[in-house]
Amino acid sequence: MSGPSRELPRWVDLGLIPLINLIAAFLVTSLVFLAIGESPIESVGIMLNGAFGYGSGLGYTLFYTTNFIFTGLAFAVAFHAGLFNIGAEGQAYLGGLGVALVCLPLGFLPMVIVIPLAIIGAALFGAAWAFIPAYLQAKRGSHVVITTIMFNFIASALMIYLLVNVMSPKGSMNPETRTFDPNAHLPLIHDVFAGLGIEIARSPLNLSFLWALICAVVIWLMLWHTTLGYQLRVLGANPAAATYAGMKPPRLIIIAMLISGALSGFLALNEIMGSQNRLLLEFTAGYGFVGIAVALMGRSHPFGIVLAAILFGALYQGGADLSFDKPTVTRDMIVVIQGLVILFAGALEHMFRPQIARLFQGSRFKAREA
Amino acid sequence: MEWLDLIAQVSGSAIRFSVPLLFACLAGLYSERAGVFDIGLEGKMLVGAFTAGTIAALTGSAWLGLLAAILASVLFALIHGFASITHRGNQIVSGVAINFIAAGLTAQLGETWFKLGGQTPQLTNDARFMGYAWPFADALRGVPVLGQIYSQILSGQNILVYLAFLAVPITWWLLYRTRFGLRLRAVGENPAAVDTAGISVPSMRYAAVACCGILCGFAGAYLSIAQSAGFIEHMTAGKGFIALAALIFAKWRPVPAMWACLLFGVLDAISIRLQGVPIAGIGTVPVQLMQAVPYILTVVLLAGFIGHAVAPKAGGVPYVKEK
Amino acid sequence: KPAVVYDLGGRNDKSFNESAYVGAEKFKADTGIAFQDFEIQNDSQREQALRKFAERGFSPVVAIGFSHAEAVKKVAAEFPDTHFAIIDMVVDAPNVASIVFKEHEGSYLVGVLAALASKTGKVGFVGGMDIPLIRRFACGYVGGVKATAKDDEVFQNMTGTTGAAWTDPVKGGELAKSQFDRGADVVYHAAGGTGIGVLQAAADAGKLGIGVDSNQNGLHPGKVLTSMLKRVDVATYNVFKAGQDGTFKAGVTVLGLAEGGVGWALDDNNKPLITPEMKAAVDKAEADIKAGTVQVHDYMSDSACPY
Amino acid sequence: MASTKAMAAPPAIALAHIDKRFGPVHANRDISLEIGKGTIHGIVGENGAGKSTLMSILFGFYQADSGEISVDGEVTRIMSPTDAIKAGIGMVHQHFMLVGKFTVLENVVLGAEGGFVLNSGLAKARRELERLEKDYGLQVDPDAVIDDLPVGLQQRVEILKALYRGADVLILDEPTGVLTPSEADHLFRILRQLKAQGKTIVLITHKLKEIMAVTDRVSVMRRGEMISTVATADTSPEQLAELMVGRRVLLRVVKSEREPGRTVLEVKNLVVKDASGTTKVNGVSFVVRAGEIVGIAGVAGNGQSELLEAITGIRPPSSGEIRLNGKPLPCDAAEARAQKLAHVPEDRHRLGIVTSFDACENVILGYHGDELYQKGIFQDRRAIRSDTEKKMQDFDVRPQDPNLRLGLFSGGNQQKIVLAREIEQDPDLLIVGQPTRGVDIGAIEFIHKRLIAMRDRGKAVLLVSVELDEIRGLADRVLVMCGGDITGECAPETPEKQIGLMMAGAAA
Ligand SMILES: Nc1ncnc2c1ncn2[C@@H]1O[C@H](COP(=O)(O)OP(=O)(O)OP(=O)(O)O)[C@@H](O)[C@H]1O
Ligand SMILES: Nc1ncnc2c1ncn2[C@@H]1O[C@H](COP(=O)(O)OP(=O)(O)OP(=O)(O)O)[C@@H](O)[C@H]1O
Ligand SMILES: [Mg+2]
Ligand SMILES: [Mg+2]
Repeated sequence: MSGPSRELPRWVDLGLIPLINLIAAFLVTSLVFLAIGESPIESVGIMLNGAFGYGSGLGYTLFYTTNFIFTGLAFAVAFHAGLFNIGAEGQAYLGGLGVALVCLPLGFLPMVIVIPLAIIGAALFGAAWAFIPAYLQAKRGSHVVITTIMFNFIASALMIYLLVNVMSPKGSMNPETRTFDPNAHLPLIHDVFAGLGIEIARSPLNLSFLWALICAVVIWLMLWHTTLGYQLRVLGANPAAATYAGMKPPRLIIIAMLISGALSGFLALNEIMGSQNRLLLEFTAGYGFVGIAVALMGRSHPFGIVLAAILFGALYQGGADLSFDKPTVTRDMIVVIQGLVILFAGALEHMFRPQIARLFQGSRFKAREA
Repeated sequence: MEWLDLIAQVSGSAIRFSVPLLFACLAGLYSERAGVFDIGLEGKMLVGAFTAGTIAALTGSAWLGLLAAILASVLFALIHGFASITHRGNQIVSGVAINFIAAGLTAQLGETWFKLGGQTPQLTNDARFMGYAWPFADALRGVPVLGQIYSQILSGQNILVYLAFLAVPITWWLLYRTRFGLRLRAVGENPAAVDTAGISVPSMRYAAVACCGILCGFAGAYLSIAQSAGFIEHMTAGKGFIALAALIFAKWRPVPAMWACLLFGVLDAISIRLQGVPIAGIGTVPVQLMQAVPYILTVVLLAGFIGHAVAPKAGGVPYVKEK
Repeated sequence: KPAVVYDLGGRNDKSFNESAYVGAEKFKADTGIAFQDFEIQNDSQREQALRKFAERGFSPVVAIGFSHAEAVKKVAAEFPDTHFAIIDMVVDAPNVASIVFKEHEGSYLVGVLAALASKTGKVGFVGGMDIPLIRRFACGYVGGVKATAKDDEVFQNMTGTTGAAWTDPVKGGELAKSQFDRGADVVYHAAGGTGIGVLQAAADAGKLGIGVDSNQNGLHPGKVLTSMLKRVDVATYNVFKAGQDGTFKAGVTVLGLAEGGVGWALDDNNKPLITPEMKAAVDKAEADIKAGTVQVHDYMSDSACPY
Repeated sequence: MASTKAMAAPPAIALAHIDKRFGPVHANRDISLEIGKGTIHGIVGENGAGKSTLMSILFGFYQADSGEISVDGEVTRIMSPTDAIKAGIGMVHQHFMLVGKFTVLENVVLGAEGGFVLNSGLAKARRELERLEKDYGLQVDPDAVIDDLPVGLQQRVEILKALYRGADVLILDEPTGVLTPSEADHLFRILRQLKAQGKTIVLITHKLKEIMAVTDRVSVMRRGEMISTVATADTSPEQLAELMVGRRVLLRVVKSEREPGRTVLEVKNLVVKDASGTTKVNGVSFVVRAGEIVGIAGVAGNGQSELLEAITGIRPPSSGEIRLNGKPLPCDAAEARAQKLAHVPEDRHRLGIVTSFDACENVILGYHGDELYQKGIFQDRRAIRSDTEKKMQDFDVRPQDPNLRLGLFSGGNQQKIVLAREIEQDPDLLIVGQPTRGVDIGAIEFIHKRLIAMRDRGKAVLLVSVELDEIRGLADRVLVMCGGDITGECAPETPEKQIGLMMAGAAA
């Protein structure tokens, strides 16, 4: 978002530069591999192959991608309205509750009914959890960053209570609900394909991936092609101008947060309804926080977010494969590598920009002067 | 008498809770007052805690441990600076990256170096900052109020606790009474003004993030070689984020920052104390509710009394001269 | 080739994952047979890891922790010829060995010791998270205490509601301190890394701590009364061994006192702390439980604790 | 240039072949200029001509791509403001470089604190300020917080900053853009005083009147080039204007007599408080009728801003009533627009535009709801674009690129876009604040024409401006505001002196 505004050709801005950053990131990662005496080429090879090289690997990559699209979009929407919603974690957690409350009692209904209901459930609960911080920000000016942090903690407390004392079957060891009835399972992509007679490798990738893509498009349309989106962006860019233009900031703040919360809630569609088929502790696994990085690295633009989400999905899945094949590469190493990629592909995205800019502007004057 | 004791004890533990928050919160204050947002506090604390644990274990000296912690966490702070000041990267992304790298690296190195399952070796007491009792502490324990304050709150804390609370007036003085502070606040409000006044914006901001690193080092060291006797992976357990909340709560001012951190400490201490204790009328409330109390109350207080918190004007925005 | 899949806590959780790792390492040392292990980062990796191991012909594959149940059930069905084992949970399948422990029995014993060691008649318990498994520890412990000193008080605290609850020694220390403030002088923890802080606090305050899972007496010699042993290491070792010499058998194994699956640690570190009377008392309790004359209540059986 | 060479003492500043590009923009083209010691040197030019850039280079804020600078005849490398300050050059920037939350004193010492611990430095600065106050009549409370000060005083602080650093050459970029006539007069008195003390002053302004009044020599810039430098005595506003714009410019407003029609806006005992709760407008009443321009004159900060905000629905009034076309007007900016009230805000950078958005998105600001811009549930991009293009044409906004970020337009052009947006709505009532602030004469002429045209189309216009000439030129009636009251009404022909008195509070 920030940085020198010397306009560059779009393809350079959105294509070349990110590519160069990625390469830089992998070069640094290679150093890490060398440090632990692993061949960088091979390791990176394994990661890439693990992420994209074979069916179920790709499946997992896209499965994670789904999570990141949801949380990334969630952050971006609020961010465009100038709000810093770091409560995706808690909102997603509650979204899970919404999904469960639909899927447990109504699992007997036909899928075509359960799925829409579950989507609504996820959205409602996610949004509801975002509402209080939103309201307090809008009416009392209570900083949304604190309130959302707090609500993450409150959510985890609430969910443990429910899962242990209320929702888990009597005498069960696990703080988790029973498995949903088959109708309340979001169809897995490989099953769908199997239905069409096509065999593809199995993975938790499920229909919510499509829903995520749809959401990305819808959010894009909403932000740049509707009056609502326009108002949100004005509010974010210049609140005073928003008032001048007769908009209602408090209302907009709440709307933005509700949308954001609902999107976070959808995380549960993928994790709970699509993959685990039961509500369990801490299924959000930090996707909410990573979503912040995803959104910002995607320049808060839905399509950028989808790309960033794929990158992170690949990191997660490729990393898993790597640590699987190379015992020396522990889970913690993977985290380091993810961190390095975020640093170089994200925070240091402008590192090579000046040089490149010089290259291109040089050529562009000539064009102008001539 | 009974409840006086209770209060004394609760405040004692409240203070211990608030110290790491206070260090981290002040750390964030330096950085954010200079216009550099930092959600990487968590990570820097973790790095500090790890290095402190390691060096203290190797050298057997708490002070060397502290020093190392500071150096390490400053290093990470400078990385944050390099990304967000020199290269105008997004400060949040950089912070997230720092947290990732710190979490992974500390756990990994701990395991490879000590083979103790991500732990650093158990420290002997002389390699730690131990609380030491003030004279007559025990004698005065019986004396109501003053005696109790003296013996149960003031006395018996470790040196870092005193340093943490000393850091508050020092920070206040630096910020409001020195050239450094003036420039630091200015660069967080209107970097262009600082630039035209012939001061280098980057170097000011680097100085600020360095201060942030130093204090995070203290916070980390407190966790691993004062409160505990060694580092355990992920031992910061989200304190960095609470510190951030405290910072906003305090509207980026040092003294209120102290009160905010103490508040969090008190709430935490109380919630611990009330766990499983039947409350008149209600009976025993679920543990989870008690555990959520601090967070709920924070929100209530925030909504009820704190109101609008305005961040430093130039916060989060990299300084670009040629717009 | 055997393999282990740890729970989210990870290989170094200072708890059952870690002792599984210890068992596996021992197996490697004894037999020279290498094993492979995997630390999951999120729930979707459970199934993935198990399947990968199975695909690559690993067997037996040991899954640590009840959360693996669903995944094991699924994958075991896909790979009937692979041997699986799951710790802390029962999965009913022809190729799955389920190993569960009677933590309550072990906890009962350390409860007895705690009661005897306590001079104030107040003892404490610090759990990681308020989940059934931990309540089972707590319940057994309370049982032991009450059985020994009917009107002793037991303070219970849970650390937190997020994963951090297992890795927060500072908070653990505070919980212990607050219990000491209330008069406790012995504290038992079932909180993984958090427990390190509990034991530390006990040592610093000159009180007694009680370790869990593995033998933690050595952490603060003379300051740790004893440790409740939960021999996940042995279980893992045995599964590996069985896998190696083809004696693997599916079905449920319940490891209690009688089977030596749980117990209390006595070594040079805590010998001075355990008086002959204490020893006698705890031995008697052990005998009674083995004989069945004393039934330690299992929290799981009815999600309630009568003590 | 030969004539200047002839001067005895070396020039205080000599710029030689300065060239500067901002990416594609060629802001300064091979500029050479000499500024004599102890003179006041004016620089004029259209918006975007390159004035600010040139001065920023001299001040070391930007670096020239080529060319060299000599101070007192010696070639000096000015790589940063520090160098400039060392060389005795001080600058008062067009957009003030002050820290709003700081006190005057803190702002003055910033960067020249003298010593690590402040209080000694502050004490010294305090004494120094008192001295400067005496020497130049630059009164300002050292402990006041900048945000609470009117722009005039803020600017004074900027000057003090420069003097405090011992500047011998003082650059002022559009200093009077934000000043009331009286404030401006005071400023010029100060400048003359400085000159008398042997200081050299460079003055950038869009107001030829000021050039004529205070400068010794004046340079004209156009499109990044230095067109010419002449002795002020040998030139006339008309000539300068022509040099600047490249065509003849009409410097005074021509308007025909016109009979005002029905009442459009009616304000009755309106009371408005500001954020801090202090009453800014206490019980003013007036009407604006169709086909007339009512000008509100007054020293900035006497309630005009709050009055406008209340009428336009941005700030809720605490009592009183506002009627538009007879109907009561609720305090709601959106509703106000719906009732055909258009508003050109005083502070465009803060209210009127979103600099990070492109022209298109700024043209629909406030009217984003209009069905003209809608296609079903979506915005009609094509319609918006063509509408924008049309407006940019009508108001000849340059560059005429609907997709250019507004921040990249010059203030003049930004202002034109705002005016285009509001005027083209063909409202019944147009409320305009400071329509020509920071705008070059070409644009001023154009904007004034447009406002007259509105009025001649039988629309009501309420004009607030600190430019007395502007008000006297445009308005049919003049209301004078002072201390939140309307202290009098008079005809535009009323002599400036008299209006000035009324502005100062003397009853009409
Ligand atoms: N920071 C900048 N980055 C890029 N281009 C700039 C910058 N500042 C100015 N320019 C370009 O240089 C040209 C000259 O700008 P400058 O500010 O000198 O004009 P000006 O004469 O001061 O206009 P005005 O009278 O409105 O102040 C502008 O048209 C603009 O395109
Ligand atoms: N980021 C930028 N890139 C390119 N040109 C810019 C940029 N910022 C400003 N400019 C140009 O600099 C010139 C002057 O900029 P400035 O902000 O001084 O506007 P201005 O015309 O002076 O408006 P005002 O005097 O009302 O503030 C304008 O022509 C504008 O186009
Ligand atoms: Mg300018
Ligand atoms: Mg201008």
